[in-house]
Amino acid sequence: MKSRTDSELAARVARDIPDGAYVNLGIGKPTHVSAHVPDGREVIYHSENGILGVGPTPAPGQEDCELIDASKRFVTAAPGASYFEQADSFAMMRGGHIDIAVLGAYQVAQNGDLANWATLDDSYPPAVGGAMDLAAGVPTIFVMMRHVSRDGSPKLLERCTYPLTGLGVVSRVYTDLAVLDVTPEGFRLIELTPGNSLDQVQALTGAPILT
Amino acid sequence: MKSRTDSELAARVARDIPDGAYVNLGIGKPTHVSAHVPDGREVIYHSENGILGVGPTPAPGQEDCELIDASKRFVTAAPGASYFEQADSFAMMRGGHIDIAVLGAYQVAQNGDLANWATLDDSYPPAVGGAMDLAAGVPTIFVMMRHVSRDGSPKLLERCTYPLTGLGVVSRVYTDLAVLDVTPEGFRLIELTPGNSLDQVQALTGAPILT
Amino acid sequence: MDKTVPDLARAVAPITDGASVMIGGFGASGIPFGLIDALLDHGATGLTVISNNAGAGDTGIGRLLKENRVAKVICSYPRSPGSVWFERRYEAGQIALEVVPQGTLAERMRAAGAGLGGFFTPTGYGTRLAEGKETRVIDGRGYVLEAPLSADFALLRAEAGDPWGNLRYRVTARNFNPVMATAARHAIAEVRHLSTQPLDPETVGTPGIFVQSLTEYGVRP
Amino acid sequence: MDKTVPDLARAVAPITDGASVMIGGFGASGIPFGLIDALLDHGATGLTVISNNAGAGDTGIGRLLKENRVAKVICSYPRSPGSVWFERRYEAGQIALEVVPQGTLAERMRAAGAGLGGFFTPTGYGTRLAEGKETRVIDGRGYVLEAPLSADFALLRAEAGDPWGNLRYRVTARNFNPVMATAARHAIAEVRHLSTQPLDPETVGTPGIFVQSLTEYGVRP
Repeated sequence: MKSRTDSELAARVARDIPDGAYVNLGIGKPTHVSAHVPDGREVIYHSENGILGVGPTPAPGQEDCELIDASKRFVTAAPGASYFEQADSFAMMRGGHIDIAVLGAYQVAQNGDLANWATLDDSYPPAVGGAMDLAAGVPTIFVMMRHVSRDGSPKLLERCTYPLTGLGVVSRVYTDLAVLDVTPEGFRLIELTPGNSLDQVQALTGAPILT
Repeated sequence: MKSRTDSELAARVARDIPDGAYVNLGIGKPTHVSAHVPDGREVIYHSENGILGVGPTPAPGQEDCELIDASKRFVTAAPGASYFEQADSFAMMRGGHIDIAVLGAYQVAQNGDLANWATLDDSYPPAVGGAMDLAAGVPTIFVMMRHVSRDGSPKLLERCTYPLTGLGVVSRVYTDLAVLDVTPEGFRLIELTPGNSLDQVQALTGAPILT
Repeated sequence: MDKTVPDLARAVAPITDGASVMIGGFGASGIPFGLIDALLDHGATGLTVISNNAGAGDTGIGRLLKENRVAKVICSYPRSPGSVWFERRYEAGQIALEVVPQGTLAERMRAAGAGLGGFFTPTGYGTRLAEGKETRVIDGRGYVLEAPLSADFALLRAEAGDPWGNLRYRVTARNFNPVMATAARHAIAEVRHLSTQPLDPETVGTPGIFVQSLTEYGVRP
Repeated sequence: MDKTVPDLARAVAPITDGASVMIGGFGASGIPFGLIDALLDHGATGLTVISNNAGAGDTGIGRLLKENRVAKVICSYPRSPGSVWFERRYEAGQIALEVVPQGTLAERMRAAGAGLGGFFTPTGYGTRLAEGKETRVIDGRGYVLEAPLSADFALLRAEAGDPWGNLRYRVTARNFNPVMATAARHAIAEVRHLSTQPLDPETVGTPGIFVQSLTEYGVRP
């Protein structure tokens, strides 16, 4: 099996971010997408802690300890940025003003259900952050994740078994093995990572893949 | 009958505005209260179009055409002022943060019901502005009005006959003839304008006055 | 990113007959007079105008009413001194009117902009303006359920703007402009100063994400 | 008007055992570390802490947890890197936890500050966090009814303040501070710079009406 590296995966997602888009990048792998947006496209990044227009990581020694993103990383402000408080920041998200959110996931179902905030392990304290607000409010949700979990079990399923983050919200899933759209009929193949066959990927997927 | 002038009435209301209070003065007569607040008291005036800390009227020629109050009069900003947008301004009012509102009224009922936005004349277009928000949100509502209407009919009543602005919201009524509190038992006399008798005032009042 | 358009006419060009249009301002402060005049020249009619007031004299919304471009007004206070054209159209039965308490008007816009399905407000409970609406007593206090209010367009006035669509306001000219920007599907701003450089991010009153186009109109009323 | 108090200790003196306390900040930005340390010295216990995170390491909310001053946490994300004291108390069953989606947390505070009785939000509809809550389908979309969230106290951090209680914020240190100021019955701010002159009214992020006291604490983390 050919598997995209995290960096290749981020670059693949970045290809689908159009010029002028307002984008929220979730915690973890999605934060790497911005580094791969093709030259000539201006993308405006929102971070839910209260900034629109997140710029690149500051040079070492240039960090501003109060200027961070939702992943709590030091960031800069890009030209045209603005700051605002929490209620306004989430109004921006919930109100449908952000075009695209790129999120990680534990599981995605063929009806677009998203599970990315809690597992079935109740001993661990639950934490949701802004995940449910992004899922509910952003019209286009891209999920970026490994095709299967660490124990090899499928993450693309007929129905999620983990607690849901949002219902029917995922538009497209980017994995190391393939890119699939969520359609009214289920997962539809957009492309295979070069070198993989549909049969190979289907075998690692817990729901039918339409072509 | 002895009748307080508008200016005397404004001064009487002003006596009851404590130092440090946040106050909203309604359109019309209530706007004159601020000129009569005793020296040494700092009162902070809110105007619902988006300013906290309304200052005195500007000197002629010093008007800023964009800096107005809810009565659309030119104003200045007092030291410690701030500007904000409509949703925030009404959050301040509805959320109980303003201490006192001084409002005009068509009618006040003995249970504290307030009617100050519409009459029974349906041919005239209704207009409510911020009156209902003040009535609903400000914990202490002072009403400042003539004791009787132009045709001599009482404005202090057992029940309002005009459409209501708010239910059970009035704390105290200042008229040209008397000052009365709204209590669970009804109107209670605080003071008569010097020279008037209770019988005289009761005769012009549409509800019993307790003493 | 450059959201600027060269003139007022091009800014209002997308507005169609029958559109709902929020118009910023309170009294004569923060009113987008340039955009309103351009809308008159543009010719759109059958409009629903959503604003705090219903115009005064022959300018601004007053002029839209005089020229019979307005089918409905949603506002809190249509009865300002000089609102003669509103009164004339209303008395002649030529215009529909929905009166909304001012704070509820702002909050309904905020709910639309913030993706909320509605809210319980104490304002208007037990009054004529709550008739026909769902009510509920919560912790002993009465509330009215109010719905979000969005619009096809918003016409805004700001002191300064930049190519990203960020707007900065001045004194009480801010009023309804920021919340209308969030509630309209297409927000258009006239700005007194159009900066080619980004505004200071700390001073932005309306982040550019809420603004679809802006143009310079230096006249201050 | 002068809302300033001379030191952190006097600022937190009104906080009683069992009080609910909102604490501003996100990550380590905008956290009122000075007030939290003063609260520890003050000794109040059995607190309900309402904040986005549940502290990291042995500082801030982490220290309140370590010293066993907290009976309950209401937050969106208690599981930050280094939130060891929260995890220890939680696993030992020594602390109650209410997890609220971040936007719902902010909006519930705003509703409390704005005098609303509740609101319908799409966030969390159909998920475990909506269990037991009233839901409604409006225009084909599912919503959850959420209640306002107020608190006895709020501890805030701002860049600058003036004697009237006005606060100005800086970059992303703004976060939850403004909305918490509106939702608490008694809001206390530490400010990096205490000005004896009024702040520029255009730059005020929290109008003084929402702030009961403030004190200077110049340390930036």
